[in-house]
Amino acid sequence: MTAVVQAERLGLTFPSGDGDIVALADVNLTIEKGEFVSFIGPSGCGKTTFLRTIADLETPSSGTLTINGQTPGAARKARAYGYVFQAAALYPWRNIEKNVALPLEIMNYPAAEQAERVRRTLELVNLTGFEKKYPWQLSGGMQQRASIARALSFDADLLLMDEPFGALDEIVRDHLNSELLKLWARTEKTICFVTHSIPEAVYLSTKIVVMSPRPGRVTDIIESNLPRERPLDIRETPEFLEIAARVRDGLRAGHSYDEEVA
Amino acid sequence: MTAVVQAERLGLTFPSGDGDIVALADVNLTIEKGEFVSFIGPSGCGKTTFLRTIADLETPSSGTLTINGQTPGAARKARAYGYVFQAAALYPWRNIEKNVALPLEIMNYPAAEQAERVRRTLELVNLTGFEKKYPWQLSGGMQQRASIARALSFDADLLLMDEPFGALDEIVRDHLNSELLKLWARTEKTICFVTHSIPEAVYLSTKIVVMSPRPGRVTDIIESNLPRERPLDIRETPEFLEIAARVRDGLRAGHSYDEEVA
Amino acid sequence: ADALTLQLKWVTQAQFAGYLVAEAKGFYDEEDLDVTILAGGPNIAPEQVIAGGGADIIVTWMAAGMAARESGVPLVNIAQPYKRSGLMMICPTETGITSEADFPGHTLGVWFFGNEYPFFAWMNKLGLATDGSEGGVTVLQQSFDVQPMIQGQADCISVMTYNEYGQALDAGYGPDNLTIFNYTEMGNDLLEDGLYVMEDTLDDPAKVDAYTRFVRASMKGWAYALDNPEEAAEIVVEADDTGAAEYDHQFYMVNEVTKLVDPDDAALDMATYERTVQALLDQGIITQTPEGAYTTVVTDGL
Amino acid sequence: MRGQLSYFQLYLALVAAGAGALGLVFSLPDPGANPPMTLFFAAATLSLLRLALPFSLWLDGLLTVLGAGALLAALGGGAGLPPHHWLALISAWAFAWLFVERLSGAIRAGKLPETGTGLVIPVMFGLALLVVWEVVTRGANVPAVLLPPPSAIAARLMAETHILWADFVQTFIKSVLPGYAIGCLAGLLVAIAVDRSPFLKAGLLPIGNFMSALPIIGIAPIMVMWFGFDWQSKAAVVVAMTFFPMLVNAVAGLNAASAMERDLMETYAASYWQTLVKLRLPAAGPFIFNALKINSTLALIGAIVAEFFGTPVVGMGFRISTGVGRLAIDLVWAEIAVAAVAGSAFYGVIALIERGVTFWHPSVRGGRA
Amino acid sequence: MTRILPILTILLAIVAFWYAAAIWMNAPWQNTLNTRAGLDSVPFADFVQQTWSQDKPVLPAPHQVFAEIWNATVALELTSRRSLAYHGWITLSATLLGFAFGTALGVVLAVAIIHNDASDRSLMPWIIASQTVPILAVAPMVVVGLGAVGLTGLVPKALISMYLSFFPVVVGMVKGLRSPEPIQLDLLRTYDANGWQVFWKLRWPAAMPFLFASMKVGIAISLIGAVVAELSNASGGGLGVRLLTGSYNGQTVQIWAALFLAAFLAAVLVAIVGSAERWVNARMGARA
Ligand SMILES: Nc1ncnc2c1ncn2[C@@H]1O[C@H](COP(=O)(O)OP(=O)(O)OP(=O)(O)O)[C@@H](O)[C@H]1O
Ligand SMILES: Nc1ncnc2c1ncn2[C@@H]1O[C@H](COP(=O)(O)OP(=O)(O)OP(=O)(O)O)[C@@H](O)[C@H]1O
Ligand SMILES: Cc1ncc(C[n+]2csc(CCO)c2C)c(N)n1
Ligand SMILES: [Mg+2]
Ligand SMILES: [Mg+2]
Repeated sequence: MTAVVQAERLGLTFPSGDGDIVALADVNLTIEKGEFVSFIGPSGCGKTTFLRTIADLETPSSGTLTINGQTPGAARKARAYGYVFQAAALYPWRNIEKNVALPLEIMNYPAAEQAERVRRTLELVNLTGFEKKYPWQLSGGMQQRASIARALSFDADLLLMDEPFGALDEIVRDHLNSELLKLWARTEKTICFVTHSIPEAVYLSTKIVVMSPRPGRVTDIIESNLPRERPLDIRETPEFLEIAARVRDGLRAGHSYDEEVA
Repeated sequence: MTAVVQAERLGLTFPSGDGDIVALADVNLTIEKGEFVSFIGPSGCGKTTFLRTIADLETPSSGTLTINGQTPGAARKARAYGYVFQAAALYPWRNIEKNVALPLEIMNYPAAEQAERVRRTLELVNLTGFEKKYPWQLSGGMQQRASIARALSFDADLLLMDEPFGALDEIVRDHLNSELLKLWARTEKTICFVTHSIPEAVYLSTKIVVMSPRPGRVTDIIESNLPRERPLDIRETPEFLEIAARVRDGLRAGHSYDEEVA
Repeated sequence: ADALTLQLKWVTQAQFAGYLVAEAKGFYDEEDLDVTILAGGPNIAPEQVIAGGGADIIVTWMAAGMAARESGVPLVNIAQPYKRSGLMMICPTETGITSEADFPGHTLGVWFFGNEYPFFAWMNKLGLATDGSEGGVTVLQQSFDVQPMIQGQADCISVMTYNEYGQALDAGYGPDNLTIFNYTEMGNDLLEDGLYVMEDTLDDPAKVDAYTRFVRASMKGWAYALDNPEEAAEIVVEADDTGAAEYDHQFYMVNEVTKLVDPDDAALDMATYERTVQALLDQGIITQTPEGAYTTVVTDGL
Repeated sequence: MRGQLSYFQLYLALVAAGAGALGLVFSLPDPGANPPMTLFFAAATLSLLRLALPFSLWLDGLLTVLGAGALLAALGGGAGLPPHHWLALISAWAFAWLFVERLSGAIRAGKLPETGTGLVIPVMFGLALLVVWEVVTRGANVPAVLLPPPSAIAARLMAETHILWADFVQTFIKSVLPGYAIGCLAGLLVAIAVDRSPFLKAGLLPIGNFMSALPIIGIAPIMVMWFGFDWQSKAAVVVAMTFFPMLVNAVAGLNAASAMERDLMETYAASYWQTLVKLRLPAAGPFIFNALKINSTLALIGAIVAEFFGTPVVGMGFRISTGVGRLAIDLVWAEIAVAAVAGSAFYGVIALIERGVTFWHPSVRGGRA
Repeated sequence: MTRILPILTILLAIVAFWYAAAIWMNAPWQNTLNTRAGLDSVPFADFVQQTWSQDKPVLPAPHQVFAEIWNATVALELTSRRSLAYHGWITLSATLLGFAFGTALGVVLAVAIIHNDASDRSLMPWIIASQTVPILAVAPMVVVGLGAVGLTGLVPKALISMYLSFFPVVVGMVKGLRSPEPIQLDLLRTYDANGWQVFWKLRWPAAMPFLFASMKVGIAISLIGAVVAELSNASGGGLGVRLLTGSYNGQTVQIWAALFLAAFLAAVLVAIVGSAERWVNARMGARA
């Protein structure tokens, strides 16, 4: 079976007037089908850029990248993935319902199925009752949930999620975390997930990729041996805390101002 | 001495075509000078709305609100506060340096002092070297840090911060948390701080306001008796964990779908 | 019936009373002609319209017609109902202009768009520079009304006896407070409204016949207008589909134009023709003596 | 099989070669009648080889030039074109189009540099238009007093440079530039005033709309009445003409700043003027430049049209109106050509400034404005 | 009431200023007339009255203009050729037809420009150049040219309106269609939306504010185009023709009446586009 994502010596540089910005350098990574991979690293280390490269929204400057054995472009055309952006990116002229229906319209789902899927995913993110509201009438977290619903509304095998739960409180986050895990367990999706929360990363993932900045490099890849079924209280087990500590160390190592931190 | 923020039976309703949205209802709260108050609550419960009302960006529908004994409008005109928005809201035609200098220009700081303050605050948020970049050239977290720098660049006695660290990784977050605490201890500022992280709220605050949604109400106000000097490892002490547990309970109580959560 | 399109030089007004009357009274129908009369305007060059095939016959001034002929539009004069020029230059006496000798240093309003040739021929004769240089006159492109004089923007303005002069009279000007230079009286007149067709159409006897009938009916129209000025004015007002023509003004105009037209003789007067051509040559408006620029076949056949 | 051509390009290639082949068939009875034309038809037919061989886009350019040359040479006689020569026009146009399609494709793919080659495309398009114009006017014997061929216009342009220059100074330098500056500035200032005061906004905007909708053509005689014959009245017409687009766009632009961007300024208790200068004007930039660009062409039209209503005997509008009356149509078109070049240059300068000033707007960031 | 009051105030100010200007601008000519008539020492009140009631004033007083409009519209049958309403209708129909053509052409060109590099590069400079061609110079030739092939009446006028009005639409729409943020485009890219979908679901709605701003300018310019075309062709009527003939006969009152009607028409048209804009905005969930 081919890997879902396969990066080899991947590099990406943004040209810029005053000195190029090396966003990714020498990234090697293999993601197998059904894995749940978290990306964690300091702000500006290239997590978003890596996800965007997988999604064929950026073109690598060097190295190779294949998705399901295809080029990223071919994978995109095959609608291989759903993407949750770091910013909600809702269209201001569409109400919430219509925003969630957007990918369904584009992929030509029948109207009845569109309505059903919109209802279901909005319920999943607890936005029932806000169908007719426009984005500016929602709070920041509600907008983010709408954008998650939009990415879940159609069934892509690969989910790329860029800090989807950043603006959510712990309870909703726990709720969505476990819903996401259920979804993952049920559907065998492959998920790439950017987060800043170490517990979240450990709780969700089968593999945690730690990145460090300038240039964006993968400094550690931690395989988690936690069982696939994860109740919320798994977060207090020693195995869990051990993995979390390892992630924290990797993260700290990549940071430029360790010394300063108390 | 008058309270810095004093809300009595405060209510705010957003009129909307299909049914009004009650964002705040019957909020009573007093914040004294030098307090560090965290607001926590499910997404959409009215935290942003409450901060905006303090900042005179929304007008209450009922009840009274005074800032330093004045109306919110007068306080705003007296430049009583600095505000960090939930979204970065950087101006695209200004580079990072110029964005941070914006309030200084408006408040007519001398050029030399502007430059010095910009340098200092950008260093504080670890953005040195990105002075000349434009907002769209920065990652999400970097934009958020720039907007924090902008609010810190001038010395307001009251800081209103709406999820300022939402898009930051744990290490940077720890760093900025302790820097913020230092700043607070040194300057006796009053800080209103919206967060979704219970540990963060407990670590930083002298008072934690727990809110619940629809309509947005204050369900619990927890005074923290932790010492003013807080090393990072205070987070493992039993006192800390006890307060955190109380916050979590308050939060859970306000949630509509407790039952569903595992 | 033979279809003919006549392009007028200007907006519908009594200047063209003969044609409008002939149409209204059915004189063209009597000659088995189906005539369409197109109004002109300040930006319509009849020479261009006929070159583009939009008209069969045009009314234009000879200077413009000859200039067009040299530019490659082979126009031929087939009849010349207007025997005299209606062009004048008037100067309020307070400008101090009482004779041609007083012109230097003054500003004179002139109509362009093909109407400027008589003026330049006149100045050429007087030896006055028109490029604004020392000792010459300053020329202004004048709007088609008497405002420049009333507002003192020009010292002298161009008028037609039958149109703008009437406006000046209405405005309270008259021979006692105006110095009037009449082109005809000065002997500086160039031939005005004549009928012109494209040269190649004259090879077709059927066309020539149609032209002849057209001119005959038109002259009948002119004669009728001379005898019945009130009715002619009414016909003009009726024919104007812009609704702008005023009866009083048109009545004044009918009376003035019939002084310039000889309804009994449509033929070109050779002496005036020669003088017109010479003036155009002198001034360099045309460079060669035109050959075959007029024909008498039509008027001979009346 | 179809190489790197898109279906659309392939279609163009087939039209080009097909028209050429058909032309060749019609030329065969007397191939020596017009050797360059026969040569072009043969070459166009041969371009079918692209189906089998790599075919450089420059060859398409060469074929265009060849076709245009053959056509222009064929016009020499002045007797119009034989029917089958029109096929050459179709073929050459298709080659031209194919050439620019492929060229811009190559530039986008980064195979050719933007600078230099980017300019070839509009020039090629313009030259193609001129050739078509020349061939149609002369080939179909269109009367020169209706539409002169470009060659005649060019000849006039060369012969009358001093007149054209004097007219240009009178119209563009004296009337257009001051009128444009005043009109745009006034539009912007009124927009700001209107925006500042709700009372003015409610009162002045509807009336302002009304006033500025006065057709300038009607204003021109009145301006001449008020400001005299010389350039002042023309500048006044330009002011009236440029005012409205600026007002409308600036009012829209001043509202373009987002709610949160404004809130930020509120939190600083920024004064009205600070908000204006630091937020609302920059955010209005794209709209203001929109108006500046529209006005750059309107201003010229306004000045020229105003000169139809009484002028000293100099100026582009004067020359155009008298030129039509004298049937000096080639001079008229020479004047129009000057106007087009001046107007395009004016627009180009504004567009360059726009790219510099509103560099941050997505429409500029993404490439061209 | 709160909407009418400001308008009324400004209107009153303008009318007052206008009356004052009428006295000032008509005074010299009135003096000449009075001197000529041997009237010296006319009382000021009477003199003012005189300047407001001249037959051919430099600046007609407001009541003269409105009396003329009244007489030429309400007081006449609609179909009379002396009726301003009749001429207004002629101009209006050419304006609307030309505006419809112009908007359609403008949108089509903008779409071509943003979707096709070759069109962008080759077309844009020439579209701009086309607008620097002085329309009044070309208008008569267009009218003559089309007349020669038998097209007269409404269509030539509408074509000239179109020629003027498509330009603001192209410029605005090119900007508007390019205004979506990169992330909004990226989103559709992740769905592998086709060009058509990107257009209808993103670019088109995002361009709406630009389209309406352009259409407001476009419809006003379209009216100018119709009037300009009418100036070239005095047969057939229309407000332009009224302006022209008024100008020949020195009928300033008639000119102003036609001008006001034209301006009124334009203002109404702009207002209609404005309400359409508000309606669309509301449907697109814009913040009140
Ligand atoms: N369009 C761009 N142009 C230039 N530089 C860019 C661009 N996008 C990103 N960068 C740079 O690339 C680097 C990596 O950015 P990226 O957005 O991938 O970071 P990230 O890991 O997602 O950070 P965060 O957690 O803050 O979202 C940063 O230094 C950023 O400044
Ligand atoms: N401008 C507005 N118009 C209408 N309703 C609004 C508006 N702004 C906010 N709301 C509503 O008010 C409620 C409170 O919103 P608010 O932004 O204060 O939430 P919040 O607590 O900040 O949430 P989050 O953590 O997701 O940012 C929400 O239900 C939202 O839909
Ligand atoms: C020689 C030549 N011919 C055609 C085009 C392309 N083009 C011109 S107009 C038009 C329709 C609207 O875009 C298109 C596609 C070109 N660039 N160059
Ligand atoms: Mg990111
Ligand atoms: Mg919020």
